[in-house]
Amino acid sequence: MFGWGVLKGMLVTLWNFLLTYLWPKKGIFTVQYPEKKLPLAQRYRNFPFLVYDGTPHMIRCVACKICESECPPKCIYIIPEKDAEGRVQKKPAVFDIDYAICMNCGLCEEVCPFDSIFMDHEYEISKYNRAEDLMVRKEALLKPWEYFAKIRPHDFERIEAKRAAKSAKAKPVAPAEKPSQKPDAGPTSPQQGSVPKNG
Amino acid sequence: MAETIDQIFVLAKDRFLDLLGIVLPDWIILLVRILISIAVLLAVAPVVMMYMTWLERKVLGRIQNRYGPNRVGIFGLLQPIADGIKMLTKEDIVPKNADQVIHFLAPVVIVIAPLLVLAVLPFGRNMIAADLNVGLLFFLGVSTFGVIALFMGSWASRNKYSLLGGMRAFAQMISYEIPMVLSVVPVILVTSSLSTAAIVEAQLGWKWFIFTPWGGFAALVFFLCGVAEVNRTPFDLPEAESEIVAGFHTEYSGMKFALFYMAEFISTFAISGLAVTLFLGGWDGPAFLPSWFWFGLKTFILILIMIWFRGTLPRFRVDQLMGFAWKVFLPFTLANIFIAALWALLPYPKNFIADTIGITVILTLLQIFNRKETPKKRKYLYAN
Amino acid sequence: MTPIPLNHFVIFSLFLFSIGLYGTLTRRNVIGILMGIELMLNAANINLIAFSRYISPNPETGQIFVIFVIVLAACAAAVGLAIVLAMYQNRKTVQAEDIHILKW
Amino acid sequence: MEILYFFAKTGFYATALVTLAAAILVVTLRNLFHCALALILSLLGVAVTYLYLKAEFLAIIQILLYIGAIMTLLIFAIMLTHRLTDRSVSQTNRQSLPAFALLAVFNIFFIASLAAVPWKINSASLAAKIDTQALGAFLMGPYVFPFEIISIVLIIALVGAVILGRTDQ
Repeated sequence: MFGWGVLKGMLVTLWNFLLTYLWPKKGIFTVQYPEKKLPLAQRYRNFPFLVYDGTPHMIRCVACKICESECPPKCIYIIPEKDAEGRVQKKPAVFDIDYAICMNCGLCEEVCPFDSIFMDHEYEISKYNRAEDLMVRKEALLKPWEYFAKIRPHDFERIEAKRAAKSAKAKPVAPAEKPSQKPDAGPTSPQQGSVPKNG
Repeated sequence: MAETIDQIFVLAKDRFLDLLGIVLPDWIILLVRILISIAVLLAVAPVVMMYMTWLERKVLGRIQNRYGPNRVGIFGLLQPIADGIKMLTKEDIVPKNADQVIHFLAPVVIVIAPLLVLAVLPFGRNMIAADLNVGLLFFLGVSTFGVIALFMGSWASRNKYSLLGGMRAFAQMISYEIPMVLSVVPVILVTSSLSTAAIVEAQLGWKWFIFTPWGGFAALVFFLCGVAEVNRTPFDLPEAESEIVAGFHTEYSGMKFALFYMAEFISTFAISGLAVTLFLGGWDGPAFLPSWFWFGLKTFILILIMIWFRGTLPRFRVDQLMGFAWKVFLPFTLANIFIAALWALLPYPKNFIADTIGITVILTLLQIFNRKETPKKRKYLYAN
Repeated sequence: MTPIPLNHFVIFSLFLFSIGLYGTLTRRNVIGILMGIELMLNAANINLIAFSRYISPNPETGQIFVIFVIVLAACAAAVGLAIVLAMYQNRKTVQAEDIHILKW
Repeated sequence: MEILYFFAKTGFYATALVTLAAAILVVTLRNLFHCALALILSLLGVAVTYLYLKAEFLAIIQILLYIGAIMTLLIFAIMLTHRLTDRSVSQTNRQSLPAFALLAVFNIFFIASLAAVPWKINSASLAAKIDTQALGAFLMGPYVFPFEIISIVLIIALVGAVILGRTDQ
């Protein structure tokens, strides 16, 4: 008949229109952004951050500058600490990442032998001034190890297991009765936060 | 009680005029009586337009499985005001070699036509601004005026896209105006009066014209021609964003663009108002609700249908657009006038039979003549 | 209420007619001439209605004639503009002076 | 109420002036599209004068037919023949002055003779209220023959226009 296709089309839109009211969960899929946020995948990469155990000055990074040389856009800048005599210490005095240049490729995380730099899940970091504000200093980069456990539990376990194995291999001669002061290496998969495990 | 609610606006106006009558001489009262209805129309039209834009965005959103605007105000109710402010503060660019005078004049003139047309719509029982005895003709006459304004806009902006849009708008408006006028003729034939108030009187008591065999189809044709007249979606070729940038209002920005926008929406309201008056019994409805509420409800439903069209239907091609008007609507409306005459003259049982036969005949004829003619298989002489 | 005297209507339509005539005589562009003719027709219409309203026993006659005049003006405009288009296609000009060779 | 009628009468003279001004514009403007719009304005003025002569049906028919149809046709013609970047050449040819003089003389004589004519104002028809029904009845009554002839003329004219305007490709 003449207008049959038009009618079918109209019914489809009518059905969608009613669906949004009768069955909102199925009908509407827009997420009201500031109020509710979409859960991020674990391997989501945003700008890197440095990790410290316990207190901020126990920073894991030993200023070996592998990540600085490895970084494709060269946005990492490290100056190791020097003690009174001028000997180089295994701690970075200055560790800057230029977020404006970093393309969050994640290479620094892969090459870091000391598991001290990881990719963050924080994406609301827009600033007004590109030059000063996006040049992130060491103090702003530092984040506790628990934060890493929270945002990427799966990787946390893998790294913990690796570190535990390495520390066990490194000191087999030392008697094992001394309790390992590192947090227990068991697969503590802290389930805080509503991050669903989408493996 | 229901009577007073029904006549609440009329009584308020009379009471106000009586109060004024004490102070002012009577001829000023006559003027003020006219001015009040004009002021009300001029105030109501933009507000209706603003909240029609809001309604359109909400319904379109819901059709596409998303919320409409819900940030400004509770359900996005302040969104039209925000749009208004945005339109006011936007910079008003006039192209260099545009025709300054007419470029400025076009949006002004295009808003006049829809506002004039509201004067003739019967919003409720004796709530009509100007009860002309040529009301319906006034509506059609003034709506042709919009075409000229639209063309002024497209010609003055010296831009190929707007000129293309203007040409398309011209052709579309003219070819859809004739079926529109012809689809109204049966209503005039049956009510033998051109005044909109008399047309509504003829349909009181659920005797709406849409229920008559000829009325149903005439209403459909009138409504579709109205959608075409207003350049809304299935027929929105003149401002087709995808093909010609923004059609006739490409070179307009800021308040002038808002005026084009307002003209479109107020004429949508006016056309659906007229469709309600002609075929859906105007303000006629069961007595427990006031008459102006029924008019509002029916117009609201028709506007929803227009928005529904916008959410679903793709745009017409130019030749389909023209073909549809000249090959389908025009013959049908001509035959419809004859069928309506049959309906008016024959006594009760016979006229329904005659009408149904007439309508089926004309519809089958249209089907036959408008079927897609498949080209004959080509006969290649030399290839065997 | 003293109605508007008939003479004023006649003078008004006279001026309108003479402007239309002036336009027809002096316009170079053919469409300008057509516009002049439209003005003259309108002037005639005003006179028709004014006299039928003020003088003639049954006032409808003037209005009927105006309807006929408008329809005929429509025919004239349609045919005139068709000629203008045909002329434009053949001669690429719309100026009245260029169409002086009668033998095309 | 007298003041209202006074306003109404001044309204007529105002419309007359506007119409004449628009008519003059039609004749003198260089850009053709501008004088088409001026013509529309003058047609509107004429429609308002019909209202003063209590012929509303005709006023609206004038708007519907004249402005809606004929002017649209005219604007189409202007658009088709007027190149977009055409510099508007001077529109009046050389016989403008003699024509102006002739018309002025003609007007003066006409108005002089007009003053002398004693019109017999027939007040009955002045007050008569003509609505569309009466017009329709009249059109179908004594004037049915010209009505049919006019429709034939219209068809012939339109067919002729289509044939003339057709670009024979």
